[in-house]
Amino acid sequence: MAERADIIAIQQPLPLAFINGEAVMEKPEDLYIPPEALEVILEAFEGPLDLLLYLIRKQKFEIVDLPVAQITRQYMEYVDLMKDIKLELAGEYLLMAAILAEIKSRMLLPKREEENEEDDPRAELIRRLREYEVVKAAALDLDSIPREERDIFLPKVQVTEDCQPQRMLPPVAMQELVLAMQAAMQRVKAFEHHHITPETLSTRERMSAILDQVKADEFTSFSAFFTADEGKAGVVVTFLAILELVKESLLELVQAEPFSDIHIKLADG
Amino acid sequence: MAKISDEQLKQLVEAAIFVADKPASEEFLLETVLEGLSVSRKRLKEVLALLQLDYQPRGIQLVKVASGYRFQSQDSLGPWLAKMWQEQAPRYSRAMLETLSLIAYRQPITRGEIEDVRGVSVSSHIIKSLSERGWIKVVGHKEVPGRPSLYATTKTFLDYFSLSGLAELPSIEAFEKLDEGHISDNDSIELPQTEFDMQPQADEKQIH
Amino acid sequence: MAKISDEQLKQLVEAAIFVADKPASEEFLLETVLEGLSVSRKRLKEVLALLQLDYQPRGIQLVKVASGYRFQSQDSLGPWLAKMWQEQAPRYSRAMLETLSLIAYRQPITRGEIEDVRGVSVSSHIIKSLSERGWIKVVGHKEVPGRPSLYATTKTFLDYFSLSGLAELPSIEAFEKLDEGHISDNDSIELPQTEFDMQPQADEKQIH
Repeated sequence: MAERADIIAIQQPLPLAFINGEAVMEKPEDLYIPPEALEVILEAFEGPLDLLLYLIRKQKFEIVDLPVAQITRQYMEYVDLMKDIKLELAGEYLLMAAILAEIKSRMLLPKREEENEEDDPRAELIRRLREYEVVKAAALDLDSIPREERDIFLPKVQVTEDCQPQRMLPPVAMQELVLAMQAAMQRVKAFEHHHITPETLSTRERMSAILDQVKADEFTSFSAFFTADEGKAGVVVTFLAILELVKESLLELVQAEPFSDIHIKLADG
Repeated sequence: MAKISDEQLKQLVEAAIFVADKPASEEFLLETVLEGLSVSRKRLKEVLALLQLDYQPRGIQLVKVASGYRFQSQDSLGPWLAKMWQEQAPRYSRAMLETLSLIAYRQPITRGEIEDVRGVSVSSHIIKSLSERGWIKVVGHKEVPGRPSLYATTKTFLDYFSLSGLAELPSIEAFEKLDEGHISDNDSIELPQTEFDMQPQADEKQIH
Repeated sequence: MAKISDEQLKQLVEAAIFVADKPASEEFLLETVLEGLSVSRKRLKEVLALLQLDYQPRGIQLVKVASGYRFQSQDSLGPWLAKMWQEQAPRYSRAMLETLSLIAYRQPITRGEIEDVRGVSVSSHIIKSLSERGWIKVVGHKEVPGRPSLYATTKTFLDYFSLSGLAELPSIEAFEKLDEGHISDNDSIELPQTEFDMQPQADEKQIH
C-alpha cells in the first residue's frame, strides 16, 4: 500500500500527470495513452478480471505464469489512475487489489517441500482469469454472428386483400350438451313445482284492479297492493302490473329516501 | 464506382424488395441499396422484369403497385392462407347450448316450444348461428296458427359429435341421475365452471 | 379429404412461410394452411427441403430457426440492405453481451453465478433489458438460501441470431474445454485494444 501512497504524493495537475507519470510507469511506451482517451479506456474495462487480462496480454505473459508481483503493481497503477480521474471505482477493483496483495505475500513465503502445484496461491485467480477470458471471447463471438436488424432482414410479404382471417368456431363437447339439457329440464321441473293452477292471475286483470285501488289525491303504500295468500306468483303479477302502469304514465311512484316505503297515487291528468 | 455482377444485382434487388417496409420504387432502390454501385435505371428495370418472371410459377409474386414493387401471395392461395390468422370465436352461451340440446333431444321442435321449456325467448341470433354452423335446419312447419318452423339437427351435427345416429345421444336417464344428485365422481362430466356462472346474455329476454 | 398436387403444396407452403407473422413450425403449417389437405409430415418435410434448395441461389433464403421456418435475407447482403433504413441497428454493450453469453452457455444460471465469473456485479438494468427483448427468462429458482432466479435463453433469442438451437452457438467448445479444465493457452483471444476503438456514435442506440 506504500506504493500507492507514493503515487498520490507525486501526482501532478490533471491531465498531464497521467502521461508523464514516469515515476509510476515502468514502461511508458506501452502505457502511453492519449489523455482524452484515458477515461474512455478506463471505463471500458468490464471489471478487475478484464483489467488483469488486459495487463497480462499487454505484457505478453501467459496466464498460467501469472507474474503476480509485476501484475499487481500495474494493476494498482491503473486503479490509482481511475481514482485520480474520479471514476466511480467499484468495490470489486479494491477487492481484487486485496486478493493480489494476499497472493503476493503468500508467494514470498518460503516453499515447503511437500507443496504441490495445486497449492499455488495463484491457482484460483488463474482459473477465474481463464474462465473470464472464455466468456469475453464468447461475447465477442456472439456479437459477430449474423443477427436480425443488423445483418439479417426479414421479408414482409403481403397477402392479397381478399384474404380475411378465418373465424374458428368454438368447440362443443357432448358433455356440455348433456349438461345444458339437464339444466333446461331442471328448470322445467322447478317451474312445475311452484306452478299455480290454472293461470288465473293475468297482469292485465291486475292492472285494472290496482287502478281501482289507488286514489288520485292521496298516496297508497306500495305494500298495500300485495297479499300473502297469492304467493310468489301473485307478487310477481302485481309487481309487473305496477311497472306496466308506471310505464304507461297512469301511476306515479314516490319514495322519500332510499329504501323507505314507496307510495303510489294516480298520475295527474 | 463499385461494380456488381448481374447475379448479385438480382439477389440484392430481390432481397431489398422483400425486406422493405413499403413497396419499393425504382428511385428508392437506386438511392439506397444500389447507391454507389453504378447501376443504370435500364439495368434495374431488366432485373425487375427477370424477377417477375422468376416468381411467376411460385406461391408469391412480384407485382408493381402504385408506389413501387412488392411481393404478395398468389391470389388463388388466399382462402388457404386465411387459415393462418384464425380468430377464436367466444365459447357458446348457455342459451345457445340449451337451445341446441333441446333441438337435439326434442326434435322436431319449434322455437316457441324451446321458449316454453327455457322460460326465456330464443334470440334469432342463436338460431342463425346454429344454422350457419350447419348443425340445425328447418325440417317442416307445425300445423298450428303461424305455421312455425320445426327444427331438427343435421348430419353435420352428428358428424361433429361422432354419432352415427340420434339414438347414440346420451340417454335421458343420465339427466335423471344428475337430477337426483347420484352422479358419481368418476362420471366424465366436467365443464368449465364459467359456462354456468355466466351472466344473462344480452340476447336473452325474459318472457313475461 | 381434399388432395393437393405437389406443385400447389409447394406454392402454398412457400406463401404461408412468407406471409406468416413469425417463424412457421411444421405443426403450425399442418394445423393451419394444410389443415384438411391430408398432407403428411414427411411430405411437408420434403417440400421444405425442396424450397430450401430453390432459394439457395436467391437473395432470400429459407432457414430453420429455433421456432420454425422463415425466409430471411442472405447474410452477405446485410451491409447493402441496411442502407434502406436511416436508423442503425442497436449495439449491445460488452456487459450485456457477456451476461447474455453466460446465460446462453451456462444456463440455467443465477445472477450471482454470472457475477462470480465476470468479477463485477450485473446491473438490474441489463437483466431487465434482456428480459424485455424476450431473450432470457426465469426458468426456476435455485434451491440455495434466497432461492435466486435461474435464467435461461429463449427461442426468441435463438431466432434473433438465426440459430436453430444452442448447439449452433459459436465457440461452445471453449466452454466445454473449460468445464473439463484443460483449455489450451494458444486459443486466440482478442485484445482489448479493439474494444477501445468502439466509441459510441451519435446516431446509435447503445443498449447497456
